[in-house]
Order: sequence, then C-alpha cells, then structure tokens
Amino acid sequence: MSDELLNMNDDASFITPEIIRAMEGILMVAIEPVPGELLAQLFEVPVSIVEEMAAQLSAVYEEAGHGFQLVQVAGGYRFQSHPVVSAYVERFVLDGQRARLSAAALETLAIVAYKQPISRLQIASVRGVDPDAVLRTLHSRGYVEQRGHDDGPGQAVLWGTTQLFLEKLGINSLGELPPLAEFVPDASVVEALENTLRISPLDDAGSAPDQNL
Amino acid sequence: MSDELLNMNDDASFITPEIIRAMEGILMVAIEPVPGELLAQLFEVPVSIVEEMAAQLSAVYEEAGHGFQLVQVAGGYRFQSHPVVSAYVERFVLDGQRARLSAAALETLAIVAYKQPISRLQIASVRGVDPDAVLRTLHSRGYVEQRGHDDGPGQAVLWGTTQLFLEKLGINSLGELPPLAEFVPDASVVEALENTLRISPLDDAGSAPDQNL
Amino acid sequence: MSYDVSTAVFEGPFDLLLHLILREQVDIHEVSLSTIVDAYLTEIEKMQDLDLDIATEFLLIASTLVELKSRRLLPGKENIDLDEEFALWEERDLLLARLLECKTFKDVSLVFQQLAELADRAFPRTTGPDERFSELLPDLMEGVTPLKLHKAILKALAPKPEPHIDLFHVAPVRLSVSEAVSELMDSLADMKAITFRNLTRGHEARLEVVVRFLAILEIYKQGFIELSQDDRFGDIEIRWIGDEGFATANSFSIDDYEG
Repeated sequence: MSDELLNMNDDASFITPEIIRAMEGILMVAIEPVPGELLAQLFEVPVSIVEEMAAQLSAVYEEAGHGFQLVQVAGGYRFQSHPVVSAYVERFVLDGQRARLSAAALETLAIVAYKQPISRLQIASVRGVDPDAVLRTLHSRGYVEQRGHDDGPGQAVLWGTTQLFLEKLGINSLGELPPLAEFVPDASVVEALENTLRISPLDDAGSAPDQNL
Repeated sequence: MSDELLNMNDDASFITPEIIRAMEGILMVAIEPVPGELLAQLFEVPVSIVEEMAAQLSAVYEEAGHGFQLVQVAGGYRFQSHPVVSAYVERFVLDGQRARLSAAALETLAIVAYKQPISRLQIASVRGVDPDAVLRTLHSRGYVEQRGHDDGPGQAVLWGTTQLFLEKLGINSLGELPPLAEFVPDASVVEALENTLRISPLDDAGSAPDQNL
Repeated sequence: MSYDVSTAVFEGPFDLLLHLILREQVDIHEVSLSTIVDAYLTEIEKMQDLDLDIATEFLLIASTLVELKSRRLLPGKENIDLDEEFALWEERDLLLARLLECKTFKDVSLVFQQLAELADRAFPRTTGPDERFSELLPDLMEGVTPLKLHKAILKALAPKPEPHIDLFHVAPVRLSVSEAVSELMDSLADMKAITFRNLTRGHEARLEVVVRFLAILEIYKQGFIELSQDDRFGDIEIRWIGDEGFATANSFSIDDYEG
C-alpha cells in the first residue's frame, strides 16, 4: 500500500463530500463495526484517508453536539449513542425489549443453530415468513452473528450462532444438540435447504469483503 | 392530551438540547422504527414535541449534507442511509439487492392496500386472474397477512397489508397512499373503452363509422 | 401510459384487453372492435400452456367480445330479443366496469413501484444497542434448553398444512358434464323439443350454460337428439329422437373432456 508516501496535501484531494457522505451512509447501516481497510477498498482510497475522514466526522459530530458519535472499536468504525445520553438510552433499552423469545423467534433460532451457516432467505423458505425482524433481535442480543457470505448471486449474508448462544444453552458445542438425523423434512424444505451454500471461506484473500473481518 | 393548547413558545420550551440529543442516541440503538408515542413517554413531553424535534433534526441533517437521514416510516422514526449514497451502500450491503416486486405482485398489493380486508376471490375479480401464487409470495415476504375471515358462506380468508409493507414503500401509514380517486381512468380512456365495446349497430346515428366491420 | 407491445406478458384477460384497446388510443374513434377481437383471439391462441382457470376467464371475455362484434354486424334491431339485448348490455357494462377497475389499480401500482424503488435506495439502521447496554437487556434465552430448541426446529421443519381455501363460494354450481347429461336426458325425453336458450333459461352463471352446452353436444353425439340452427346466432333447436323409455336409463358412458 502506498499511502505512506502521500503527504497531507495529496490526502486532502482524495476527500470529497461524496465519499464522506458514503462513509456516513455505510456506517449508519452496518451491523458490525466496519474495518477501515474495507472502506478504503470500497472508496478506492488509501486507508489513511479513511482514518482522516473518520477523525473529521467524529470532530464534526462532537462539535455540533449530536447525541451520537463515530468511534473506532476493535474491528472498525461504528456509530453509537453518545455517553452523555446513556440514561435515556438505558431507559429505552429496558423499555422497548420484550422479555421472552416468541415461538417464531425460537424457531428461527433453532433453524440457525441446526442449519448454520444459513441465509435469511433460506430461513424464510423454511419458516414461510421473512425472519428479518427476528434476526435483528437475535443479533442484537448476541445469539447469532454474521458468518460471511453466500457464493451465489446476491452474496447473501450467512448467519450462525455465537459462543454466547452455547453458554446460554449450557453446552460446549453444537454437537451436543439433540441430533436431527432421523427426521425427514418434507420436499419443499429439502429443496430450500439444498438450494445452498458454497460458503466462501472468510480467510480467502480477495473474496468478497466481509464486515466481520 | 393538551398539546393542541400549546403555542409555539410553549413548544419551544419543551425542546431542549438534551432531549434532542437523547432522541438521536435512542434512534441510534433501535433495531426498528421507534414510535413517536414511545419517545414522548420517555421524554415526558407531548407527541407533537417529538414530531417537531424529528422534523428539526431531519432538516438539520439534510442541510448539513449528511449521508444519513432521519425519517418517519411504518409508524415510527428511524435512521437510514441517504438515497444519494445508495450506490456505495449497496456495494457494502452485499445482499442489498432487494427483491423486486413483479408487476403482478404490485397490482395485487395495490388492491389489498386499498380494499383491505379483502378475500382472494375479490382480488381475482379485479385482476381477472387467480392471485393465489402472488398472495403466497407476498405473504412469505411479510407484506400481507391474514385478517380474519369473511362472514359469508365459505368464510374466505381476508387479507391486509403489514407494517413491513409500509416500510417497503417507505411510507408512514396507509393514509399516505395517494387517493384512489386520482387514478380512476380519465375520460379519454373511458371513451376509448366504451367506443370499442359499444353494442349499437353501426348505422346508429352519431356513432363513428367503423371501417373494419 | 406506456405499454410495451413487443415484450408485454399478459397475465390476465383484462391486461390483454386493456392493452389492445388502449394501444390504439391515439385516435379513439378509429378503435375497431373487430381488430380487437381478432387480436384478442390471436393472443389466446398463442397462449399454449395457459392454465385452465385463466383460460376460462380469457374465453369468457373473448366470447363476450365476439358477441358484441356479431351484434354490430346485425343490420337492425327488429329481430332482437329484448331479454337478450339486456343481457348483452349487462355483460358489456360489467366488462367495462371491470376493465376500468383493473386499469385503476394497474395505474396506482405504478406509484407503488416508484415508492418501493425510492425506499429501496435507503437502507435502515438496525444495529441495536452496543455492548455497553447489553447487561440491561433481559435474557431472552432464559429457560431455553437444547431440547426446546430441538422441538422448535422439528416444528419449523414439519410439513406445513397446505392452506385450505374453500372454493365452495367460487362456483356455487359445480355441475359436471356427466351430471348435466343425466339431468338433460331426463328433461329432454319429456319435452321432445326445445331451444337451447329456453333450456338454459334460469341458469345465470355462464359456467352452468357452458356445462349444459357440452352436455347437449354429448347427447347429440350419442344419437339421442337432433340439433338445428336456422340462422347464424339464431336459436339452437333440440329435438329428442331417442327411445321413449330412455328417460330414466341415464347411464351411458361419457367421454372425458380434456379441454
């Protein structure tokens, strides 16, 4: 990477309002922290530019007194709520969350556990309804996480269960779940599941960028 | 609620930098649109204040040219990426290619949206074709849901649209749909249809001669 | 409205008819019913693998159109049965109303499409609270055991019962051709002669009329009746020529109608 060679003047020429906006847009929708390298790749700029932009944005938000901040955590950049409004956010978090997994959520979680890695669409085809909202909840609780992308067109995000999930169940590995072997699902389900899944290994250099890297 | 009684000065006194920041912080950690009523409750202010704050924030973001927006959709407020950076965000969200709805699906959705609750047969009579397959797709995507049964003989399942449908169209409520009356075909279309399908023999006074007969 | 003539796929009969009529909207007075009818019939012929339900709807509309067209060919009104005239008006108005309604929703669905396209360009934030707040979140998995999870996936994978949609009210009369044959054999043997119009009087549903027409053809094929029609579009006379005593022996074999 040649960005060490760039001086500040050159840097500045990379930074356009367009890329700054794009960075804000991406960080706004990212579920996990986004690595600087990934942003650099997307914008075709050196990583140092991304760092510079993040620093600028961060300062702008702070100065404007927004209730959110842009921070760098392990793994990358993300938006989060500002510590000064934590009291409100805590009230909201306590308030807005339902205390039990619904039957639908439990089914979704079970499908992810047994069939991982699995895409949202594959879950939908098994359950018959879009699991989007349920996945968001499960993810926000740390029970499921993204596991790379499907190779197919669209490169759907694949989901799997987390270490926390195992801890909550009190088991050491997925192998300890009661086996499914004897169960024969009906044809449409088989088809839905077979219509799968050549997973690109996460460490595969040059493969599609992944938010989890 | 007494907010109708409030004049602008009183309104303004409710709006403090603190709750504006709090609103930003809360929306940053939400996983789905947050209803204005919930925010009003948390901040102990009338809903109208929440609406006012949302409008202000929205305008501030837009004016500052940020890559994100605050919008009201499906009955609540949420942050989203700005449409102008959609090209970048789509590249980042690899499965961001949202499933497009076919013309048939859109027509069926339109009929359900305006005439809900409505049975499959009633939809069929408008479209001239059985909407069974289309309804199943819309149901599995979560855009329509069952709304009880018809009182009549056969007790047909009645269908209605969902919150997700509102999100899909980016609107806040069904009330934001354009009035159907605006889409009643104009006179020239009616005339064309009537002329073509007229019964009167050709030698009837006044009717245009039709050379092809 | 832009209708793409060359690539349009007509999903329904209204779709097609609207397209055919409105394509020529440039000068509405030039729109010719005969052109429409011909084009409509051509399109239907092209639809080889049309499923039966859709085909029926197409054919019903085609027959209405043909009837309208034939009516225009008639020189005057003198010999027109008034009932028939009313029925045709009704049929036409119904068709017109349905076309207009169909067009209304077709047009409004374009707005839906625009809204959806616009909405698709913005992506929602769904990230949720960061780890600072995680201890506040109630433990959703409390009480979930491996066994419960196993039960849940069995439930998810279990064959879903096909949603049962009661078709009872779709076509209240579900008379088969062979049933109609039996019924008509009885009454024809009694009546000796009758027009098809009179025979089907009181049967309003087109399906019922169609079924009886097929039954008549079947009975004709079996040699129990004679058919005659003096004028084009005139009444079809049915005369019983079978055995007197056959009226109750209504059980000859009937060919299946495959289409």
